[in-house]
Amino acid sequence: MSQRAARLALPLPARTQRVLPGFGLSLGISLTFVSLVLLLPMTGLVGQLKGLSLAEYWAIVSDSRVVASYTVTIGAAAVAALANAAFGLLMAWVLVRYDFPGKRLLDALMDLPFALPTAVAGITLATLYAGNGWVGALLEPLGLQVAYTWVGIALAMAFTSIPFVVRTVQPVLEDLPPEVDEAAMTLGAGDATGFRRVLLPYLWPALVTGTGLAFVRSLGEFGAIIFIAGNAPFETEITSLMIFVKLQEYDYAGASAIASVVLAVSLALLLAINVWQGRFIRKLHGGRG
Amino acid sequence: MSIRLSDIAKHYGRAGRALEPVNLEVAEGELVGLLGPSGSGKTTLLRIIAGLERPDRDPAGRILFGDRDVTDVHVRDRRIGFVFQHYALFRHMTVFDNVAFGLTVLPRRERPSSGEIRARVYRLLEMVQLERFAERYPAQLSGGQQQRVSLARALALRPEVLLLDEPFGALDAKVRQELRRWLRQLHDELGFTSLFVTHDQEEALELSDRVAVMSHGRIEQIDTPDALYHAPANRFVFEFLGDVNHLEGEVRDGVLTCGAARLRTSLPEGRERLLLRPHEVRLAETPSPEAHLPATVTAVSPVGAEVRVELAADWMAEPWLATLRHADYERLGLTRGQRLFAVPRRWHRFTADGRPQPAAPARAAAA
Amino acid sequence: MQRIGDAPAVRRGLIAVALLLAGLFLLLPLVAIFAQAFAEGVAVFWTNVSDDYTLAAIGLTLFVTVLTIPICLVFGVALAWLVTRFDFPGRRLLQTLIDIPFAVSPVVAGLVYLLLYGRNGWIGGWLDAHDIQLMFAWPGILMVTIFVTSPFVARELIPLMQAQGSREEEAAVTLGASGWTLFRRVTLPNIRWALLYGVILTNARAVGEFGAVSVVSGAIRGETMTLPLHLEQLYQDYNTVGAFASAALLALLALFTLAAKAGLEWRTARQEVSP
Amino acid sequence: MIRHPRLARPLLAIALGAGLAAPAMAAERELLNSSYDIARELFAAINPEFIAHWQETQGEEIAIQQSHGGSSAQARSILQGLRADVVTFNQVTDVQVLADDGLVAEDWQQALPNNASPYYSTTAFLVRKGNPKGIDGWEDLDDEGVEIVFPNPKTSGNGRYTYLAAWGFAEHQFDGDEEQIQAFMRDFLGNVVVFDTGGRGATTSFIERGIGDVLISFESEVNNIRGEYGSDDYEVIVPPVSILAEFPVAVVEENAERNGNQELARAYLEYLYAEETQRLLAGFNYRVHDEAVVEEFAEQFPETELLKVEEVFGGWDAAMETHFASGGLLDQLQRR
Repeated sequence: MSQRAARLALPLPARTQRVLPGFGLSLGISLTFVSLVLLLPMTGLVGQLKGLSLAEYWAIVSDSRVVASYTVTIGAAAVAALANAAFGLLMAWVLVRYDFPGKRLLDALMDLPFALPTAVAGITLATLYAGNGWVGALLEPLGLQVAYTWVGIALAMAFTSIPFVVRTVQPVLEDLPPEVDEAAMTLGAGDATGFRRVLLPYLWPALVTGTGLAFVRSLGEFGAIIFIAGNAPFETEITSLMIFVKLQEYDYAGASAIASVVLAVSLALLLAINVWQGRFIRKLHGGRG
Repeated sequence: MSIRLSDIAKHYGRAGRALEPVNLEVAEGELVGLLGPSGSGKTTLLRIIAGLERPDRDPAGRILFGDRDVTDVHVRDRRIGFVFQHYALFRHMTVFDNVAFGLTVLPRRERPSSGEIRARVYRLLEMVQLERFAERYPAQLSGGQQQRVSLARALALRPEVLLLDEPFGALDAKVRQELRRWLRQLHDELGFTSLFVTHDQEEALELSDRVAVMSHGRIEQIDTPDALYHAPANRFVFEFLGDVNHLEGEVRDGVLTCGAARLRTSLPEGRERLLLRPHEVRLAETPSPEAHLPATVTAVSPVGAEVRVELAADWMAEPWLATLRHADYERLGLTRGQRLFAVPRRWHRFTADGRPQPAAPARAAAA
Repeated sequence: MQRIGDAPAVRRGLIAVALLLAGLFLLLPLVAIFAQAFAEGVAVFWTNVSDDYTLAAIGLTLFVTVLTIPICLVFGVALAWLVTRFDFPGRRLLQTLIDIPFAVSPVVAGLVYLLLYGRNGWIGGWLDAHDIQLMFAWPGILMVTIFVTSPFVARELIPLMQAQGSREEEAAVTLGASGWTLFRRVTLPNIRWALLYGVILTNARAVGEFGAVSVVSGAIRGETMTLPLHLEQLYQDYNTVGAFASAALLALLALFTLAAKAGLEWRTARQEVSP
Repeated sequence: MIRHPRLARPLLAIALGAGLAAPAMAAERELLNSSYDIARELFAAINPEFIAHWQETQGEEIAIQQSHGGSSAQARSILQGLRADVVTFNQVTDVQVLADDGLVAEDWQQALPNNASPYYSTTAFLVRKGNPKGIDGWEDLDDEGVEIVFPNPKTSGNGRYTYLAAWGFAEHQFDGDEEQIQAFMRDFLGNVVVFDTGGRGATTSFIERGIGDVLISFESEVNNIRGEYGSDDYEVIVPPVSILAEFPVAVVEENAERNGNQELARAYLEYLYAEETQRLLAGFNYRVHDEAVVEEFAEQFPETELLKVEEVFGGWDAAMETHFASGGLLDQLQRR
């Protein structure tokens, strides 16, 4: 699409003066890709849903076992995301603020869950945390069972989404000028107060974004969880498994219906994160935008 | 509260010394400026006083606030006010919350009631004339306003020592002027002891009771502005404060020669370096018998009380600057490109290690 | 310089907790993979790795990855350029749309492709009639891999390019640079490390994708089995050592990826220090 | 080592840097067998025999491709275009789905002997050494404190057989008293500690993770597991009453025709009934029909009353409808 054509195609505000080249090209590539790769396949989902009446749709997505799976999934994802918020904050803090031997290694290790295929993570966690695994053998006598319980699901979710919080908080913490700390200290704030009242608010947007992304990722995770979840109905069945079950029953419409719920929730969350972040940043950087 | 430093030194790893052992005394209620080029150690010194940096253990220097030895006291317990160059306001807090912060983090038993905090914050905001902006966020304020908030915040705990790190460095000239005057007023009114860092000599001289001129981690001289200008302790201070013209050449038979330039003097034989302030240079259309210093006018700036004229010549290492009264300027009818002669009224000399030698009036001017 | 939390006790405590947690949750699983893979000795490990099916799975995995990267690269750069350099209606929507793959469970991602391009889908029916097979063959695996990896490059580039602004490019335009030259000479040097990081993430995900690929693969041994699928089958076959041998290969690839990334970051940091 | 001419293709494509090279056609005819999850070793043993047999009788060199997965997932893949020539499943319903779609002949169960099921099995138990919980039959499985592992009936055919076997036993035991049957089933299902999605996952949970007191799976599978993990640690219990599990096979006519593999596919399936193949199958602990082989392996397979799905549940369609469909009896029994 030429730039001119693009101008004609979209009602553009007059103030937009495009100095830089490549609008048409990049718009063309982006739209083609987004339509073909992302949106077109989604029509398949919509197509399946069209075959359902509203009542049928409601019956599928509000089935008590499916609802129980939402509870399990959302609960475990929330726990995983919150655990990650604390863990990620600690890691980001330690990596940015302190120097110690092995720091580079620790830093590199943070990305492991993204680099490691989820299936590998799944079988490894199951092996480690089962009653006869290295860690499980230690926990079992304490009465703490991880594998095949709700805790295992949260653990697998937490593992696969570790980098989100660390990697969103880390750059913000790095860019925080030393004066912020110093100003707080000259005003008499102690470590805890200074962190809570001054530093944390700076990290807040990044922390919320990272936690939100970790949560969304956990909602959809399947590969890693399936090995460590007990898949007991009403207790340790995740929503992805319910979709999988529907597929096994050739019930594409049912699978699509449940998938649409997860998709809608995830997209809404992502959009909310984007919008919230925009608002927050606008507040801190004056009334612009 | 007075501040006393003895043998405060600082070095950073292998990078070298940032501060030679420094001794400094600031009297209670005094306003002292730390002036020097960048890298002279002035900010380091200020931060050490604040407790943001730790001085070297060897030599074991001490910092005393009044009679209280604060050398090993943590910054948060030193009870100083500190104003940062870039304000360092907490951008997620309103102006009110910023100013109130120090009060709200006090230990519970020392903390005033919220009503009292409110009253005190508003009093401070009134003082900095920002009471209308209490609910704004820092990003919604101009630079000058932000710096005023920062000052109010630093004063909220009623510190007896106020430290300011290039407080006006990031502001434009007009706002800077205004804030300077206002800071002086505030200082006189509240009577705290202030120490501020600047690289702007005009600011230092105008604002301070005394100025400490620093270079290479040392205090070269600490004195009143007047004394600094008129009785510089060494060449560095002389050169750092105000503009300086150089004339360097060989003296033989009572005549200093430098390229095409000649100056009759009574100095001993040998290499000499004379320094002249711009107002110590007179301009003439013809050379005098005592001085033959031909130069070309390269720029003329008639703005202000005096006219500033820039001169260039082959024999100058750097262009000279001369200031003359408007009357003289008009009489000479100066234009760019005009060739004329500079005549020293007086000049200054320093020994090889920088100690001043008596300034002497030039013969021409005396004649 | 003193900062919040610099007190030695606080510092040591936090570092210790961080190292302990990281060791427990990140390092230990990694060690476990290799421990399991070599549980019966190097020879058994090697037999498993050099098995024909394993080699074929490695081959397919690399093949798909090599094709995925340039496609995602072009898209990522185009999209980042579009949303950071121009203002147009629908910009925010477009930015949210590229997050779809993050929001969609991989199994669902595979499903939607299957529904569209499978024999019963409206495109798949036509393809089937023309004897073109996409699903259950490598093109299908490639397609879903592209789907799940598409946001990575753009996601890395957008914040950076937004922060950098377009001043430098505008300056270059005033100096007469245009099009490709502008991008290559002005933009690319500024974004190359982020770009590479995006590629590394894309690579990691492309190699490791399981859920989406498993739906469209057809699981034909030696033909449409990627390494993660192969691993799962071995695991299902009680060949724990074999499964963990494949897992170890993938983990090695992951470690290589991490090393490459750490190396990049180190270079970037060094560049910033001494320009 | 399995000889496979097309294995190296992707590697080669990269080596050539020809990223977009279209798949080169292999020189020889290929047959794709889509099979259930746990039959990998089985067909890895059968296929070379058949290839040799075909070479001998027809003088043609062929290759056989295997695709394995959950039987239902496999059927779904074929519906969506996986070009399998033959299916060798462990679920009659999964073949029926293909027949309903017209991919498989309507009368496929008549096309080959024994309902097109060349071998069969039943559901049996694997318990830990010494059978500490004293499990001898289904009646012991609803006892409190017995921990059971078997795959999810929702996702696994194996799991469905287990469920139906238990139900069949209960119906037998309680003389069709619906209330008692359901009470038994509820307790039985309540004792399940892990519902893995497939048979192999369940085995891993039981063996590698040490979970549960009893693993319920196909008789063939539990025997294989015992062989694999040591007869010292586990014992196989074949309950006196259990269910007949058929392993149906069929030609996917549409694909075979498209691939020009019709007679090859038929011959392949027929070969599964040949005496030498049946012996091979029995070696993998499957029960077979060939009389000579049955005699040979008589010791290995205890006499058991095998209930038929058709007889107890009125056929698979009815069983699926009543028990496994969404909101069916399984869902109701698991409701808390």
